[in-house]
Amino acid sequence: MFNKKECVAMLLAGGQGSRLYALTQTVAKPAVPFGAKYRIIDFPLSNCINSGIDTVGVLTQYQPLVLNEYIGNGQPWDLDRLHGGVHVLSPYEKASGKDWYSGTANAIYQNIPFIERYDPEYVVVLSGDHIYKMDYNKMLDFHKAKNAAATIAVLDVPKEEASRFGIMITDAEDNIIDFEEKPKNPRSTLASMGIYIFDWKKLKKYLIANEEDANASKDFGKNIIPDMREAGEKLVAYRFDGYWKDVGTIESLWEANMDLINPNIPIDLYDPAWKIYSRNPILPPQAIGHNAEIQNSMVTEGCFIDGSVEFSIISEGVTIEEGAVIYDSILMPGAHIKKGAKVEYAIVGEDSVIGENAQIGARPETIVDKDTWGVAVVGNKLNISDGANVPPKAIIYEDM
Amino acid sequence: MFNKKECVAMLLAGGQGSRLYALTQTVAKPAVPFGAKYRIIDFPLSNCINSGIDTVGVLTQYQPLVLNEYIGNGQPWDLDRLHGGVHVLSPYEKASGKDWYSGTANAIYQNIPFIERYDPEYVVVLSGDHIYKMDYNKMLDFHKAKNAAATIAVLDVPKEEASRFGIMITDAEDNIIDFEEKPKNPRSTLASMGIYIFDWKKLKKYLIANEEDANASKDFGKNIIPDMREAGEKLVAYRFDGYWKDVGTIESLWEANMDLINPNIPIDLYDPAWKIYSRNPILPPQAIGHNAEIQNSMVTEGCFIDGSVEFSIISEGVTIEEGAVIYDSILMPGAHIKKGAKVEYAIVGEDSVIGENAQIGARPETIVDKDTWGVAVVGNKLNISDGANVPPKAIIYEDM
Amino acid sequence: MGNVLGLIFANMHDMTVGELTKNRTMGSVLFGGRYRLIDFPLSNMVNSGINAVGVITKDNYQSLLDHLGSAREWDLARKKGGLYILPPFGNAGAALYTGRIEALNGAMSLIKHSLCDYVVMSDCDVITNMDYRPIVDQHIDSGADITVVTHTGQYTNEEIKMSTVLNTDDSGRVQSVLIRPDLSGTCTCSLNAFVMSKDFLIDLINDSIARGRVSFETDVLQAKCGELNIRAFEYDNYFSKITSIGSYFKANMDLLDPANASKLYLPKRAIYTKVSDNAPAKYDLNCRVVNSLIADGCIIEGEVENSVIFRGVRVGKNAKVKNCILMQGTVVADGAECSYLITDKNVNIGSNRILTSSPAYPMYVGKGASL
Amino acid sequence: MGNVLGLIFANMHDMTVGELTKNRTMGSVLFGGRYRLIDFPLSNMVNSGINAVGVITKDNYQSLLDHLGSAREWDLARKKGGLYILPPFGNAGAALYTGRIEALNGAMSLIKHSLCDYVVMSDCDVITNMDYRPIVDQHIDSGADITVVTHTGQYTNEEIKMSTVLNTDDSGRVQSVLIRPDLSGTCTCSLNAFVMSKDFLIDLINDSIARGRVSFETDVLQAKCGELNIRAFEYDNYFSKITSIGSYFKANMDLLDPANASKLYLPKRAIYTKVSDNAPAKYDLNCRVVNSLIADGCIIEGEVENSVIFRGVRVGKNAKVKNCILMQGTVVADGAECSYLITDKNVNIGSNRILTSSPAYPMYVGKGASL
Repeated sequence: MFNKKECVAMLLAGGQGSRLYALTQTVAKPAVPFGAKYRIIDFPLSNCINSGIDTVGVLTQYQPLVLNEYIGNGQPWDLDRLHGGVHVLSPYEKASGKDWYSGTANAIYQNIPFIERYDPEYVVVLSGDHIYKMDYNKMLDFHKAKNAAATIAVLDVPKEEASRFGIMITDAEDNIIDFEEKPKNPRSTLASMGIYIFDWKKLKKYLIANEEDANASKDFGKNIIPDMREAGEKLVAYRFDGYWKDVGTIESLWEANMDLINPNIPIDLYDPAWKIYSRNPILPPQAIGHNAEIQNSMVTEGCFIDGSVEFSIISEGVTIEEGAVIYDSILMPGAHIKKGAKVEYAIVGEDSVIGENAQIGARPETIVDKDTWGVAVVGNKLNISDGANVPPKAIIYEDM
Repeated sequence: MFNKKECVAMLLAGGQGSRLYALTQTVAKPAVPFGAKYRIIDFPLSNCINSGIDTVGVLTQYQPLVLNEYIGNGQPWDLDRLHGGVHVLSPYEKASGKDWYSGTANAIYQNIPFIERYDPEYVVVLSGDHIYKMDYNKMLDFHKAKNAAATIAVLDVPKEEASRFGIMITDAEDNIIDFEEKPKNPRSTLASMGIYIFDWKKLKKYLIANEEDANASKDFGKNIIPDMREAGEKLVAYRFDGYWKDVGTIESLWEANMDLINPNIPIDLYDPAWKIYSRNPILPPQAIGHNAEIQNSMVTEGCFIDGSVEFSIISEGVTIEEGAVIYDSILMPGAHIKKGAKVEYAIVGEDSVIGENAQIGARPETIVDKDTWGVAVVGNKLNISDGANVPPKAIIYEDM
Repeated sequence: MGNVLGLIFANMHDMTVGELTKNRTMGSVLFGGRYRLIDFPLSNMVNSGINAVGVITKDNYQSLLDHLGSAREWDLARKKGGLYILPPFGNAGAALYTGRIEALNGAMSLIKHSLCDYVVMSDCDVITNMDYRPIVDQHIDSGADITVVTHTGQYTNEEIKMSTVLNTDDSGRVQSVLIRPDLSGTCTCSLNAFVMSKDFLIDLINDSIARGRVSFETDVLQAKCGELNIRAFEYDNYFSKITSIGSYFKANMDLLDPANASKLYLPKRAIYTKVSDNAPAKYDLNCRVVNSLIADGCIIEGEVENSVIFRGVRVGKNAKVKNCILMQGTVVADGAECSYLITDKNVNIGSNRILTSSPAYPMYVGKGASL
Repeated sequence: MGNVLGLIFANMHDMTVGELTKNRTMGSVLFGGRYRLIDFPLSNMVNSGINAVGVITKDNYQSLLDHLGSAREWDLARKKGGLYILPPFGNAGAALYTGRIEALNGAMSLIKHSLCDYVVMSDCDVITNMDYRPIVDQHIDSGADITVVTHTGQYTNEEIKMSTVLNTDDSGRVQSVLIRPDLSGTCTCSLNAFVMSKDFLIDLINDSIARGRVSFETDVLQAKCGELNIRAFEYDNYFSKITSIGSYFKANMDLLDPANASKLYLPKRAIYTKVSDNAPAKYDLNCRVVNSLIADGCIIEGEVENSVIFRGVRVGKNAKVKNCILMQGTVVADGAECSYLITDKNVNIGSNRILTSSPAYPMYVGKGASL
């Protein structure tokens, strides 16, 4: 209720997510369903409120209608506040002209007036396509203790994976002395998680300077962080050792869903002290029929299941008829799998219907040429006719 | 709570309002303060909820930050609904590309998916810069009874003023048979109020057709209505006989404010059956000092008045020191008028400070050359120094 | 239906399921895996376009207050209208009531100040998806003083003994009223939902209070059915009426049949309830679940059959749950076996415990008990 | 202060202004042109970062419920924490209380389930803008069992007779307690705000209830001040304490002095209240208003001097209002004259009526009266 907020979060909800295209034609990537009853953005939003950060700007310019309706007034995340709360920030026309967001740094630059309303000391910059549970407050304490200009959260990754990430090279005091983007021969295994805490006054200065540089690409990783390092600002790495996954591709989205039902993976959705909030559907409990067999799966409200489900994630309002078989798959809200259909290693989009005895995807062990194998994807609101066959790795955009 | 809404309102909040420039540098026109405790948009929003329309899209692309914060979740207007409510709709990027709103019709065209969520029969199109109290439901009943494709609200204006308006020529049954934009020799005195009700299916058809016409200017008045008439659709005029005023210029904004304290002008803000809602400031009651003289004025919460106030509109949090004189003027929220200053026929913007003994504006009777007289305007957040003189008709953008 | 005020009696019939209402009102009794009984009349009112609802309570209503909260889930967090909770002692005149008329008298200020023309009243003992609009329409068209929602069918003696039975003529006008008669067979029973005009109701309350009459059923429906134009609205959709712990058990189990559930949970007239932010239900390796309703937040490692499982229940490894209603937070530890059990909130069934009852007498285990 | 639970006693001290609490709680007494007394402790708690507050009521609390609504105005419409209203009979154990300890016992479930470490309690009789953070800090640092907020100053006999007086040693520890003593002069009076740790409070309630002790002041502060470490927090900011209708009148009038108002209405710690969507106040031709507080929705055609005028009051042509408190909806018709009058809501003063009282005994006119 105070006019001032110590820390404001800015969530880069990003653009279209072209690598998830079949699922993001009409919704922004953070609004993609995840984990049976969530959408991706539930994770950073829940982390914010659980960390005591009650002021969040969500920066997006791509298909915000679904995201806007989903976030609404923020009440599901306890982010409906008289002062603060969650706000979706789209580009707008100013007296000086109008511009789309031209990069992550530019998006924040354009919303300096929003941030200044809360007069914060610190700004947390988050990404809208990561699945993880993290107390930003601990990171903020670290940032303060280090008296840093910027703190970057890092994850210690296996050496062989390090070349897929932005890698931070640190000294013994966790000061970042150098960094490399997807290096072939990584000098460190500390991967940036795309989570930054900045001293707001300093960040503002670099944002303005970057904006005035016509050649800059207006990006945090490419401009702001290097600029700060060149200017000799104190940059530190904050080591995080929990579960964290970028879900920017079909494969990683599928894997992160499967991680939820893998008892060896440390992401617990049942911890009452760190709930992941979501806009709950208004549906009755899941009904399990006489012929159902369910194991090792997550299922949510409004489903009717009379088939076999194993190692799968079943979202709200899904119907699985008698004799249908779902293995290692993700069914998004409202999907309907008819009698005898088989869905294996696949993602079925929202409200899509899989006809009787259709076959979607395949188990990798049945495929000889492993290069032709991958997760099959049926987009949103599609009809797959009876007996049709969607091969592994296929991405379906139209009825078939 | 039903998924379907019979009628959805789309409010064209418009752009910068360049004729109000000193007051709209950082806020959209509908967010300009009006009538001591309102902003312009309170009038159409209150009309909507009082007419039983609970789903409103506010179309804007200019400086929506203040408007967004002001509208918030719509709670002050009872427009925070689980389904429906008020939504600010900015332009956004689609899979097919990104476009700013290029006209009133294009703004609605770009938000067809928003409207279609509610599956309405009718769409009311409103403007964000009119002051009036109107039951849209009665107009809708008229629209239904006439079985019209489009109904346009009209006001019978004095013949000498008709050439300032879009004029509708009707037959005896109120069918619109022709129209003229600001005609020199008006054939009728029925002026369009910029309030339309459309059959949604038909409007959608014309919006799409207009969008495909590369030469069209994507405007309701210039394209959609003429296109419908040419196609032989039934267009009818709905006569409104209450108070209505367009506040798109400094003069009309000043006049409309003054109308509120003119007992001969029929706009009653004290009618409990048709309240005008607003986001109320959190301030104590107005404090009237020992030296105050107030007559014929409207004052709202959080003011401290120790000077003379006559025929004026005093917004929240204004301070008027001892010996200051305010005549025929509008003081916007937070204005501070110091000792001995004189404000006559003027508008003082938000949080501006008028120094001691300064003179802002002048009474028309004191001016010989009437052409040099007009309302003086001091913009927002300005400092006018002690003893300074802002002549009538001046518009001040910077400290002086 | 902007001109209708809804009134819900949260405490009526508390005694029919005394075990469940020890610490709560009838309206806050848990039902169907995620609901409370008041969700049904309240959602029905909202879905019928009624946007001002008063909830009349007597005692034990803290859980009801917690459940209803700001009424946002029912879209009744409004500036105009919305939800009004009417507890006892709210006004100087509103003491603990003994009959429905006294309760209405405590709500008089709300009724009087309402801009409504008609009042729809409902208790919380009937589980159904009822559209009140045709009932109000019939009330207006028929010129009735009071319209009583009824259902004509076969009833057991137990059911009739907990009901008000109406005899109507061919036009639907009530000729006589029997209260809790010792009968069985085909008859017309009240579903405890009523429509009256606001003015009629106000006069009725004032007149009854002045004469010391407190019971709506006895002193009005029964005593005045000659004098007043009391009419039945025959309701034929799916419903369950709770008249005992046995019928409560059956009403839950009935929803295992998708044919019944599809008549109660209509996509365009949803039943709203408080959101609890549970994670999805998790089915473990080696679990076996058939013919059951499972709510979010459950973790099922054992077997569940023919049961209704509320939010956040844990069923351990090799545990067997058959024909049970397990309310929120119940834990059935590894190897335990339960059948024909109704557990209240947060019950713990220890490892390898075996608890068995019979279809005729499902066993009730009180809130928080450890067995 | 996420680890502090707030508790407000809405009904305490009802008897000190019996006229005003006939149909409402002390907490819902109107004050200062647009507030109710509960707005002050409630806003103070919110502004001190307390985001879970329980309001303990006893009777006459319907107006309090209406005022607080969903608590949105105080930003307490929360999923976690927020506002809890605790009426009597909410739980099977919570009957009408007679003393503060019984009232706390009725709130036991909220206290126990709260994740807080400390509890701040306040009554509604003190009007001030109090930051509880330094008080809680002192409580923790001093190791006190109970911290009592006090003010040392000159008091009249009337004030002291309605207060709890504390004698403290140099370290601030309370040595003895006098309850409503017949004294006057300089002393240290309790401002009826207290801090305790949650665990201490729970033990205290359980122990007191078991021993049949119901009064916090007599049975705890007074009886145990040797045994317990009870400490005073000396509060020096602007405040008014309502101990009678006379002090209520004075507390309102004090706010005509901008120096006082500026100590109560702080820009960074605003006092929140229910929004009522009134139009601005309208001053007509020939009106004359000096040294007064005027709320929105008023239409002033006559004269107003040295008065506090609530929302929606009408003062007619040639009417004269001096030294009055006119509550919401009061109408002073043309030509009427009032001085030293306190009108409750919706009072009508007829044309040309003259009503005059004296500074010592301002006249109170009950709700809805027509004179």
